[in-house]
Amino acid sequence: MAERAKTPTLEQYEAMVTIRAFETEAERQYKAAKIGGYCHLSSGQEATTVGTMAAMTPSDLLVTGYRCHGFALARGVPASEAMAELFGRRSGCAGGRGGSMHLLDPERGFYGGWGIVAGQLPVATGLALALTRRGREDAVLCELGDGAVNMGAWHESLNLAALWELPIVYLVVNNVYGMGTSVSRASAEPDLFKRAASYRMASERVDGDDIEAVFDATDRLLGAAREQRKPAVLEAMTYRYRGHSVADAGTAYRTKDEIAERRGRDPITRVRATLAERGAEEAELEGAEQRARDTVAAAVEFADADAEPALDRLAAGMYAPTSDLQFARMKPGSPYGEDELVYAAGLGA
Amino acid sequence: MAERAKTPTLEQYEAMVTIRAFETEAERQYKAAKIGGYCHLSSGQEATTVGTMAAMTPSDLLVTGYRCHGFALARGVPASEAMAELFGRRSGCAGGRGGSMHLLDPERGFYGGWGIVAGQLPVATGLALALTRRGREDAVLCELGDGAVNMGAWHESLNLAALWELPIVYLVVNNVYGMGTSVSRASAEPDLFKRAASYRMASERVDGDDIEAVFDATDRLLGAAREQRKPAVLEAMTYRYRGHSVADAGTAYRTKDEIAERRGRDPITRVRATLAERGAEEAELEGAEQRARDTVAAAVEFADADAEPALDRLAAGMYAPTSDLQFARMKPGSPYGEDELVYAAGLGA
Amino acid sequence: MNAGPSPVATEAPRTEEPDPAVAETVRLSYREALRMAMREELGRDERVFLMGEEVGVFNGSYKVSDGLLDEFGPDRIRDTPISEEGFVGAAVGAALLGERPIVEIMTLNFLLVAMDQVVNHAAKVGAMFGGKVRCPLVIRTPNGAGNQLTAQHSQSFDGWFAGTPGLKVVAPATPADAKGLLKAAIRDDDPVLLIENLSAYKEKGEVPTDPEYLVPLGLAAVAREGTDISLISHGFASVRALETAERLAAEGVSAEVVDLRSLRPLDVETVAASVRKTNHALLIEEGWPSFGVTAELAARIQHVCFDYLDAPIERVGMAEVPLPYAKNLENAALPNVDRILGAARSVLAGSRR
Amino acid sequence: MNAGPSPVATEAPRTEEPDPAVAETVRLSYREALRMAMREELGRDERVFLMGEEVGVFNGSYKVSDGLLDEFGPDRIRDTPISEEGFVGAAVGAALLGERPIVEIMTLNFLLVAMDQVVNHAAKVGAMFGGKVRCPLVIRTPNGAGNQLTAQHSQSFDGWFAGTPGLKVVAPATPADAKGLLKAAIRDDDPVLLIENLSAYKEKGEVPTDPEYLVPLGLAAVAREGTDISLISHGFASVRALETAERLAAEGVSAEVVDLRSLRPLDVETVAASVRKTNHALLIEEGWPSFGVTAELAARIQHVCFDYLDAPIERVGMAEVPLPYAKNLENAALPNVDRILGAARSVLAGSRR
Ligand SMILES: Cc1ncc(C[n+]2csc(CCOP(=O)(O)OP(=O)(O)O)c2C)c(N)n1
Ligand SMILES: Cc1ncc(C[n+]2csc(CCOP(=O)(O)OP(=O)(O)O)c2C)c(N)n1
Ligand SMILES: [Mg+2]
Ligand SMILES: [Mg+2]
Repeated sequence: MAERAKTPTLEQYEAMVTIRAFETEAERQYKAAKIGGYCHLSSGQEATTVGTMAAMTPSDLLVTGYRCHGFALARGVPASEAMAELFGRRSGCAGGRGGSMHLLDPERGFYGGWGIVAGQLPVATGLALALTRRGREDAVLCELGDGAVNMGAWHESLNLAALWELPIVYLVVNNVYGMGTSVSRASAEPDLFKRAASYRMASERVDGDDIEAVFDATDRLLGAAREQRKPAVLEAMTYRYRGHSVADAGTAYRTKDEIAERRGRDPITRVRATLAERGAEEAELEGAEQRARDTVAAAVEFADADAEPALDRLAAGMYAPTSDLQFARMKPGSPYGEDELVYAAGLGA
Repeated sequence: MAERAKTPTLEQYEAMVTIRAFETEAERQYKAAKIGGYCHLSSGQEATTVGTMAAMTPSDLLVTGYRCHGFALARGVPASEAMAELFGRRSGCAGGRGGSMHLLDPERGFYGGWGIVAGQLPVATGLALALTRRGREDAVLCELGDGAVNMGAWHESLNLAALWELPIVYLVVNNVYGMGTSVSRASAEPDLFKRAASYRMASERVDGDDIEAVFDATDRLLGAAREQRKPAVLEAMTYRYRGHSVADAGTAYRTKDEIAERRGRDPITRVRATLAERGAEEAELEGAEQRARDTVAAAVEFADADAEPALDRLAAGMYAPTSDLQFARMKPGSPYGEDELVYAAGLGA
Repeated sequence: MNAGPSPVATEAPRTEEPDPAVAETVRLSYREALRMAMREELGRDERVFLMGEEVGVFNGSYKVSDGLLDEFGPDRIRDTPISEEGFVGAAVGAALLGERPIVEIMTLNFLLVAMDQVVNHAAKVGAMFGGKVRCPLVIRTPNGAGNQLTAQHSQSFDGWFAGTPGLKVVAPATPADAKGLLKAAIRDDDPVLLIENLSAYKEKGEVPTDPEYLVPLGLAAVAREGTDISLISHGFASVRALETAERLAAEGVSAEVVDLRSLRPLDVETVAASVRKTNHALLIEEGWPSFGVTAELAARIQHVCFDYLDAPIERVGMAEVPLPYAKNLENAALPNVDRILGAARSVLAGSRR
Repeated sequence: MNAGPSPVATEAPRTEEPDPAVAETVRLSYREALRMAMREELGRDERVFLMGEEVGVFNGSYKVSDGLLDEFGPDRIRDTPISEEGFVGAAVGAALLGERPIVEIMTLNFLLVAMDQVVNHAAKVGAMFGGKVRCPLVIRTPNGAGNQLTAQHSQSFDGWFAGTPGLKVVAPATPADAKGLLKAAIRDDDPVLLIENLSAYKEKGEVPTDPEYLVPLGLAAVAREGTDISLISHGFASVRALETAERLAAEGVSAEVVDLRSLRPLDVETVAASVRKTNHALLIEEGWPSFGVTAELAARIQHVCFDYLDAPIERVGMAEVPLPYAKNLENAALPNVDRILGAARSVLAGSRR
C-alpha cells in the first residue's frame, strides 16, 4: 500500500466540496438549457467517489457508468474540461461529443463514462486483461450501480475476471435505487457484495459515506489486485440526494423523510467534522470551500466562452485517420446527409 | 410428493435402455446421412434424464437445450415422432422443421428443445411466470448444461425466478464438459450449484448416475416449487460418452482412460443390478431390453417411410393462420424466393 | 386462441386521422393514446399484462403507463430489475403458454442486450416448432434521436427487426394509430415490435374512443394526398414528412405522404400506387439510411415502379455517425425538415421528364 | 499506433486471384488461409491474440485455429467460457489499451448475445469519445446456412453490422482474400467484423505466401469480367455467383461478377462501373434479402446508375423463413445456383432495351 497522508485530507475535502458544487451548478445550467441530454448527479455520494479515487495510483485505470462527473473530477479531469463537455463544447474532455454520460481522460487512465447499464463491465474486464498482457502491475477500478448487478454482463465479467485472475475491483455504488427501483425490489440477494462468492471472488461491503473506510477498503482490494491479481467486489453503501437524473424529481418512489434523514448524515459534513476534530483550522476549511466554488465558477465561465465543435468535423473520430481513403469509394449514391455531412466532413480524427 | 413405485422401476429401466438404443441408432443414421445438422447424443446421462422425468407430473412443464432426445423420450414423446423429426419428416414432432435440437411436444408439456446456450432459461422462467398467473400448481423443469451457467441469461433468469418466487427447477446437467472445455476451465466456481446462493435460492448437487438420488432430489425440489413457489437449482453430476456432437470424436480434450473409467460405472448397468438385486427376473430385464430395441427399430422404420414436408408449405407455421391477409400487400417487388416460396406457400400454420 | 378480429382492409385509407363522422374521438397525446390502448386491453383480457423497468411505481420512464399500477396492481403492471434479456425472454415463455405480455423497453437501444431473445427465440417459435406453439408477445419501445442523448441512446434499429422473418413490426406516427396498432398488436397471435418515439409522445391528435378501434397490421396510410412527389416514411419521420409537405406546398409542390405504419408486413402496394402516380420518391427515416428501412423501400420501388420513376429515389435519415452530443452537431445530423426539403428539391431537380 | 500500411488502390483489381507473376502462391483452403494470416500476425505483433470458445485445446470448432495453441500458448490463444457478451466486451477493453484482439465467434448467430458490446460499445468508442481512444479489434465469425443447422443457427446479419457507423465489415470469398483481408483487418485501427462462411472453409485457391500481402478494406473485386449482366455479391454468395456465371456462359450470356469483399466501407464505385457497363444487375446474398445487404445495393445502384439500367434490379437470398430443418425445405430456401440462374434470366427478360 502506498504511503499516503491519513484520510480524510484537506485536499479530499476540497474534492468533495468541488464535486457537490459542480453537481449543483450542473443542475442549474441544465435548467438554463446550457446542458442537455441525460444528466445524472452524484450529490450525496462524494465520500465513495473521493475515497475510492484516493486509493488509486496514477497508472491504475478507471471505468465508470454514466453517473461520472464526480469520478472524473476526483480522478483529476479539470472541472473546466468536464463542464465544457456538459456544455457540448470543443474543449470538453470528449470534444463535446460525449456529454454528461461519456466523460473520459485516457491520459489520466479514465476510460469513460459509459451509458448502457453494466455495459462497462466487460470493457473494464478487458482493460484488466490488457494490463496483465503488458506485464503492468496496475489495476482497474470499475464503477457500477446497484441496479447493474442484475444484468448478465455482471455475471459474465466477474466469472472471466476470477477465472483469468485479473487485476480489477468492481465498485458497486449502492445508492439504494436504480431509477425508482429499490435494491430489494430488484435483487433476490440484496446483500450485493455476497454475489462475488459465485466466482470465488473476495468481496466486502463498506459504509460509502465514511471516507476512511472507503479509502481503506479500496486501497486493500486494489493492492491485492495489483500484487496478487486477485479481483474483488467492493459494495459502498451510500445515497443519491437528487432524482435519478435532472429530469426526475426523485420523490415518486421514496419519502421526503428518507431523503431528509440521509441528508442529515451528509458525508461532506462528516469529513468537515473529522478534519476539524483532527485540528484543521476553520479558515483552512473555508479556504477549501472557497477554492471549490471558484473552480466551478471558472469552469462555467470557461465552458460558456468555449466554441462549439466545428460543424464540418461531424464525423471526426469515428474512424482512425487512416480510414479516409478506405471510405472514399463509398460515397456515390450515399444518402443525403452522409454524403454532405460525413464524407465532406472527413472521417479521420 | 406423489405416491409412486420405488425408483428404479422396470419402466424406468426400459426408458433408459430405449434412450441408449435411440442415441446409438441416431449416430448410425447420421453416418448413413439420414440425419443431418448438429446431432447431440446423451449416452451416459440416462439416469439423470429418466430420474428427473420420473419426478414430473403430467401437467408440469419441461424445457431443455439442444441435447434433448433423451428428455423427449422420457417425457413420453413417441420414439417414432422423435426419429421422424431427426429424419426431417412430416410426422416429426416439430413437423420436420426443428430437427435434433428442437424436439417438442406441447401436449405433453414439453416446450422445446432450444439451440442457443442458456437461451432457454429466460423462456422457461417465463413459462413458470405464466403458471403462477394462471393459478396452476405446476412447476417447470429447465435443463441446461454445465457450460450454460456462464452465460448472462443464467444470472438474469435465476434472479427473476427468485425475486418473483416462480415454480421452477433449473437442472444443471454437469457432464464435465461444454464442448471441449471442462467445468474447471470455464467456471470460476466449479461447484455450480453453489451459484444459486447469489439469489438466495435453494440448490443441491446429486450423483446424476444414481437414479434414485436423482429422482428423490427432483421430486423434493419440484414439490417445493409447486407447493411453496420455491425455485431451485439441481446439479446432476454425470458424463457423456460420445463427443459433443456426432461430428466430434470427443478425444481431443479428455483421455480414453477417463472415458473408459466412466463407462465402467455405467448408470444403466447400475440400475440393472439394483433391479436384479431387488428381485427382478432376468427375463423381465431382457424383455425390457428387447422392447427398447423394438421401439427404436420401429421408430426408424416409421421415420424412413414417412414423407418429407410438403414443399409448398415452406413458410407454414411462421405466422399464425390469421396472418395471411396481413402479408398479402407485401408481395410486390419481393425478392425472388420470398415471392415464389413464401407468399405462394402460404404463411398460416 | 385469437381473442379478437384481425380485419384487413383491402385498400389503404386515404387519411390518417379517423373519420369523425363515423367514430367518436377525443383529443389525446400519442402517449395517452398508448395508455388508453393498454388500459382497454388490460381490462378486456386477463392474459394481458405489462412488464418492464419502471412501468409501475415510477409510473413509466416516459409516463406511458402512468396510473396503470394503481388500476391493475403489481401482477398486471410488473416492475422488473434491469435485465432486458431475462424479462424479454420471460415474456416469450409466458406467451408460449398463451399469456399476452406487453414488454416495455425503455428505449430501443436497450433491446440490443435482449437481441437474442427477440430474434433467435420469439421470432423462431412458430416456424421452428412446426406451428405447434405461438408467441403472442408485444414489445413496445421508442426509437430515434434528439435531446442530445448521444451515441449510445440515439438509434433506430427498425430495419433489423423488419428484416427478421417471424416478427412483425409496426411504427405508429399518430395518436390514433398508436391506439389502433397497439391494440391490434396485443390481439395478434404473433410477436410484434411496436416502435414509438420520444419526440412523438407529446404529439396530439384525435383518437377514437371505441374500444374496438383497431388498425390492421400490414396497411400503410396515405397521410396526405399529392401529385408531384411521394414522401414515404414511418413513425416520427412521418411527422417530419407532413411538415415538409406543408413547406413544399408553399413552394407550389404537391407532395403525397405515405405513412407506412407497418414495416413487416410492409405494404408495398400502397407505396407503389403512390409512386406510380407521382413518379418521384423521397424516403425518410429516423435512423441511419445505409442498410436501413429506406434501403429496402428503394429496392422495392425500383422493382415495381421501374417504368414510372422520373428521377432517382433519394433517401434522408440520420447522418451516418454515432450521434454526437453537441447541439450543433446533433442538429446537423438529424433528419430535420430542412434536410428533407433539400432532398425533395433534389429529387425534383433530378427529374428526367 | 498503426503497425502496418493501409494501402488503398485507386482502381478495383480486375481479377480475384493474385497474379502469380508478381507473387509466390501456395494452394490452400479458405480455412488454412485464415490460419496463415493469424499465424503471421501473431508472429509479427505481440499485441495480437486470439480469443474465443474452443479456439485452443479443441483446436477450433471449425479447425480454423488448428495448431495455434501449441505454437503460441494459452495466453495468445485464449479459450473462453461460453460468455460471448463478456469476452467480446473484454476484447473491446483490451483494444482500448492498444492490444489487438481477434475474437472468434463460433457462428454469427451467437453474436446476437453480444450485440450490445459490438454495436453500442466497439462501434461507439471512436466518435463518442471525440477520437481520444481507438478500438483495434477484429471479430471473425462464419455466417450463412446449409447442412440442416436449422432456424437458430442459419442466419446472416451482415447488413446489420454494415449499417452501423463506427464498424467496418468485410467478407472474403476466396482463400487469397481471406488471408489478405484478415491481415488488413488485424492491422486496422478500427473494429472490423470479418464474416466467414461454413461452406467456404473447404474452398481452395492460390494464396500469396508474402507475409505483407494485404487486401485493403473498402475495395471490391471484379471476380469475372462480362458484358451482359452484373452479379453482385459478397462472401460465399460470390462463389455461387461465379458458378452461376459459368452456367450463364453456357447459355451465351456474359455475366460480370463483382465480389464486394467489403460491406462497410462499401465500394459503390466498382459496383456502379460494372452496372453502367452491363446495364443489368442481379444482387445475391446468403441471408434474407428484405432489409438486407442487397437492399442497400439496390438503393445505391438505382441512384447512381439510374440512366443505365435496362431492367429492374433483382435480388436473391435465403427464402424469408426461419430456416427449416428438412433437407428438401432447406434446399428450396437456400440461394442456390438454380435460383440465382432463374433470377438472372428474369432480369434479362425484363430488359426494356
Ligand atoms: C441496458 C440498459 N437498460 C436500461 C437503461 C436505462 N437506465 C439508465 S440508468 C438506470 C438505472 C441504473 O441504476 P443503478 O445501476 O443503481 O445506478 P445509479 O443510477 O443509481 O447510479 C436505468 C434503468 C440503460 N441505460 N441500459
Ligand atoms: C450462445 C451460444 N454460444 C455458443 C454455442 C455453441 N455451443 C453449442 S453447445 C456448446 C457447449 C455447451 O456445453 P454445456 O452447456 O455443458 O452442454 P452439453 O453440450 O455438455 O450438454 C456450445 C459452445 C451456442 N449454441 N450458443
Ligand atoms: Mg443505484
Ligand atoms: Mg456439458
